[in-house]
Amino acid sequence: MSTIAPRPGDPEINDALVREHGLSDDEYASVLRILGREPTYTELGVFSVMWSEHCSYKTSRIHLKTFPTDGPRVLQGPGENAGVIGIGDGLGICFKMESHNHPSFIEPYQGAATGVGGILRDVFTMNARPIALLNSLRFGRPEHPKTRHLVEGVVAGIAGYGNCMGVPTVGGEVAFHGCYDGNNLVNAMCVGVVEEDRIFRGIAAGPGNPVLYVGSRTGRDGIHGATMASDSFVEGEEGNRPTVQVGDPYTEKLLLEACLELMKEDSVVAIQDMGAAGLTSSSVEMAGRGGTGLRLHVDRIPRREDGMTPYECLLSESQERMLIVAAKGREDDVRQIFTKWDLEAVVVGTVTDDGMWTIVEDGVEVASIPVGPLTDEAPEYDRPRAEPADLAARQAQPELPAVGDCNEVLLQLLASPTIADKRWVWRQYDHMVRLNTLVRPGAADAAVLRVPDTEKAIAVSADCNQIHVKADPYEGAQGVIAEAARNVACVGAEPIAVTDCLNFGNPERPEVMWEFERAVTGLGDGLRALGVPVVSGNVSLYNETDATSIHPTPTIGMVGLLESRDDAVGMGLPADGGELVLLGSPRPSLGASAYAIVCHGVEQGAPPKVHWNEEKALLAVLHEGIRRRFIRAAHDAADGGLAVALAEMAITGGRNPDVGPGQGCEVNLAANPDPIARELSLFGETQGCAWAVVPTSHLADLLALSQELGCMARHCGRIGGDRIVVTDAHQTRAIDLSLAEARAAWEGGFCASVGLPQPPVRD
Amino acid sequence: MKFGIVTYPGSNCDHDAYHVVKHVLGCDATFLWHKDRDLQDVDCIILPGGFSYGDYLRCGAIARFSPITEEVARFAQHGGYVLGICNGFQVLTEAGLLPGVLRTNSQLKFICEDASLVVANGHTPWTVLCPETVVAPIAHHGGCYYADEETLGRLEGERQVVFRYAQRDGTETDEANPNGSLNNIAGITNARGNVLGMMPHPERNAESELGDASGAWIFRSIIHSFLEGTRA
Amino acid sequence: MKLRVHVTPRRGVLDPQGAAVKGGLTNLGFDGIGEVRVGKVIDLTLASTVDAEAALALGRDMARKLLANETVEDFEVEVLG
Amino acid sequence: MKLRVHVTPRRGVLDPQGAAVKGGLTNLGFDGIGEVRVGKVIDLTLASTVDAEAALALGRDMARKLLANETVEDFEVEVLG
Ligand SMILES: Nc1ncnc2c1ncn2[C@@H]1O[C@H](COP(=O)(O)OP(=O)(O)O)[C@@H](O)[C@H]1O
Ligand SMILES: [Mg+2]
Repeated sequence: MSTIAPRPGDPEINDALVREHGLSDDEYASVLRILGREPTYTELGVFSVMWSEHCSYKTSRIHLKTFPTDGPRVLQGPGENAGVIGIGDGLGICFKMESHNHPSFIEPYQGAATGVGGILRDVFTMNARPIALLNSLRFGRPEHPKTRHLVEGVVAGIAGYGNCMGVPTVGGEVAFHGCYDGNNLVNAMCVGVVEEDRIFRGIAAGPGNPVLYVGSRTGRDGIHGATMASDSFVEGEEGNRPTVQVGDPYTEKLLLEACLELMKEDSVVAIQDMGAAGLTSSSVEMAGRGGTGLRLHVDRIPRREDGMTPYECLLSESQERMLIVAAKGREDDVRQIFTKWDLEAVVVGTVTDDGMWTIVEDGVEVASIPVGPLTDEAPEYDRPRAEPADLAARQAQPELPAVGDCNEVLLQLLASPTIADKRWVWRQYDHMVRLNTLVRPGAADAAVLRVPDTEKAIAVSADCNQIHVKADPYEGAQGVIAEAARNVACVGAEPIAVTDCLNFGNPERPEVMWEFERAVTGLGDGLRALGVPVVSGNVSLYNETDATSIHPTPTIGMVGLLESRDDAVGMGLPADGGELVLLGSPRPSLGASAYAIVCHGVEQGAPPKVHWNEEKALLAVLHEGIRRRFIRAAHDAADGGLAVALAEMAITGGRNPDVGPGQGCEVNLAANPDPIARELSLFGETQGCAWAVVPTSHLADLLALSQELGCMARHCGRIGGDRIVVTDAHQTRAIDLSLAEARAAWEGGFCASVGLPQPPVRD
Repeated sequence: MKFGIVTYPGSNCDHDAYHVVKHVLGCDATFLWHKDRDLQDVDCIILPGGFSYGDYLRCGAIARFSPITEEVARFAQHGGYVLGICNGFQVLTEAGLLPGVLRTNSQLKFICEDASLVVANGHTPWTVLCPETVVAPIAHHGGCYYADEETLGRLEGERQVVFRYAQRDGTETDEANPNGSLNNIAGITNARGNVLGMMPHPERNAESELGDASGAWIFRSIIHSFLEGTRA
Repeated sequence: MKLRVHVTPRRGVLDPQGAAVKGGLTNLGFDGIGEVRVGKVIDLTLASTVDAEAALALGRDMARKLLANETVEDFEVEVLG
Repeated sequence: MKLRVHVTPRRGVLDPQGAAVKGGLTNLGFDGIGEVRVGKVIDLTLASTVDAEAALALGRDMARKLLANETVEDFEVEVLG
């Protein structure tokens, strides 16, 4: 092993400095063993970020290995910048979800914006053209003093970045809960289309090939962002954070176009974006995948500021930058394209065959680390797990008195911010640019996009019910999968693959680790039952403030396929009427339900369980029924149960939300008229159920199809009038509410709760 | 008829405009690069939506100095048809090809939704075939039209206001005005009528899959006007 | 040589951003706030060693051509030294 | 009493707007332009008749609470008289 003299001006390596870099004694011992000497300051920084939770997945890796990741459609599974699932016609859908939780809490606008920027780069580095963005957001209680500011900033940041990029933001979810008061969650998902034989990967191959740096200059932004994402918050310490990264979507748009243009040619060997831990992780990962080495001249890195040290350049998280390995002799071809797009492209190093990651500053080596050990010998932990002491209490079925007035319950639920209309949010997102959005946000359970140059369409949805997951991580996680699958099935698609973003608390707490393991197992078992693989994902741990961890929040991004885009349906009740059929067997539960929380202030009870045979039969009926035109609109029962789902369909009307004032309906739920039993069937939450709208002429067809596919189906009523009416087994009207009143509650609930001015209601 | 669609750095509706004129309406179409000066013999130029130069400083402010914009101005002065959509409209006002200015929306937020427009002047080359109302989505942060009183008076007097925000049934109301534009203005032409700027995106509602397709009438109108003109 | 250019909404032209800031401040409990106007400030470093007079002229030229839209904005140029 | 608050991007923080303006000016033929930073200027009229010292303190308080985002921005307050 070569010795490297300490760089003048760098701090001396000592125990305190090692600890500040978040390396444990054992980890530091590995560093010493790998290097055969003491690390330089630069090297210490590199180990620190590469072995951070965020980059190394040291805590989660052993659990993630249990996910199903294979399948006949999988073109690229986890491990690359993003996953790819084949949809035929020589095309793949490339997608991934990622968290930007901590940065968005410190600086909501920039944190959320750069989160979107990062996930876009992950997708277009694979040579996929991004066609859609989604986001899953979790905020604290609406009345918490910080919430409004965070909501406004995060939504504006997502809008600011995505809109400028010209990628439509078509879906997502927003939920509120006190457990996020000190740790909001911002999960962003990007979906792109790639030609299946033109998928680019980040594999640094071919010793002698030049390495180019392209995009924005490097500043001192977010140094140690990766380690920050691997640490908990202490209230009041937000001031001591590193320089926040500021996004420049304009530069990223140029980078997107330049990279896609570049990848049409054969001058590029590999490409990788600089995300967390910037230049370090991108270059180390590329060399690691290629089994090669890299020699980088840090003095050639374009910089925004004077006097930056190698340590700062390597660890900076400045945005809108890429690292490219070009074919030898093709540097000028690469440069030419970037110059066309007004971007810098600079040769900063070469691929080597010595397996070493070597950094040179003005001719002097300042770091030299064997790539293999740096990546392969990253720590891996099987952290202790323990069932939470309060688990039984969490799951105890609550004794709830009946509210009695079901109209009132329905209005309260519709107006609760987690259920209420999110138009204030998605109205700020350009959700139509690129002309692919067939079913818009607010119009259905999933957005539907046409796949350019084909007859196909894809459906995308982001989901998690963290109340259910908290109550029972295993069952709750299965429910997340089931709901995501139902959401894409309700627009006519077949679920084909997922990405995930696992947001959890402090993994050093055995109860959190237990939740993590149970949730991951639940997700995996659910996906296996469905036959749907995970192709990409992300883990965000240490979402904890002042020793309080968030609810386990494993968000799922589901992609479904429609062979014919003409099949897509929405959830609104059509103006020209039809029958209402309840598909599936309700097994309603008031435990862990929105009803219990909103109407009784009780968060307790076991979540509804998934019965996969029934769930799959439901998905099949939805998919087939829509394809055969028996079903003209559908919506699954989720938060708030069957009554809320029905009301949402009535309020929405039409195929897209701007069309029509809604439609009334009258259904009979055959509910036991006893008050609490009645509330249970109306508002209890269940898996495996959806409302379907069927033209009268196809009612018999749908019932027959359901029977054939083994799914319960019950004709409950029909569309008509301007009221939402639900009768019970005695034909008594349990709910009888004017559409206008329901609509006002649902449309106004979000802004009223968070304290925002409501956008004008259009005709 | 051949359309040219300008690509500025940061344009992002250029492909949408191209798709509609080429694939939906079957015309010839080509992209015009901002650094070029060659207009490639096009008959109508579209300045598309997006965020030219990031919309930094002011929307459309920096794009007006691109070489291509100078050529577009010359083309317009000779009576060539120019359509600025959204960011393209902003560029046209900044470049002085259309009067007034587009300011930040009165609610200070980006808005994306369908807008119903009443056709205020059906006798322009852009509207001859249009029905009384069309639907075209808006997607902008700075679409609040403003001009001083004298300019506004002239625009109204000369019937240069072509589209106004309205209710679905065509009535102009304050509630239908999404961004605070004076006189509910959504689109105007220059005095000669060959240059149209509008904030709503007709290209987003030109196919029945995406809406009622009424936005296509604006493109059909200009194709019709062009063919009439060449025939005359 | 450093120049500072202020670009402010013209008198008489509605300034919704100013109104929003005023509303925000009032909500926060700041009383007695009259008019609020929000504009831009552009700080430029000039590499060239021109005199103050020439720098001012240059700044005005930049403001007129690019930095301000005189339909709705006024500007002032100042040499910061 | 009039207050002027300047809110500018913090040193070291990326200022894409400044970079775009610099590019625009350069395209326009203005040579030798070094760094350009774009910030906001907020002019406030205070109804109350406080002294300059108190007004400054008030302005700083407003800047801290609303006008500036200190994670990425710096501010300066000035009494215009
Ligand atoms: N953050 C968001 N971004 C974009 N669209 C959103 C967002 N949140 C909700 N939506 C849209 O609003 C609609 C309703 O969302 P949600 O209440 O979560 O539906 P569901 O309970 O059926 O999953 C969906 O179309 C969804 O995509
Ligand atoms: Mg749903």
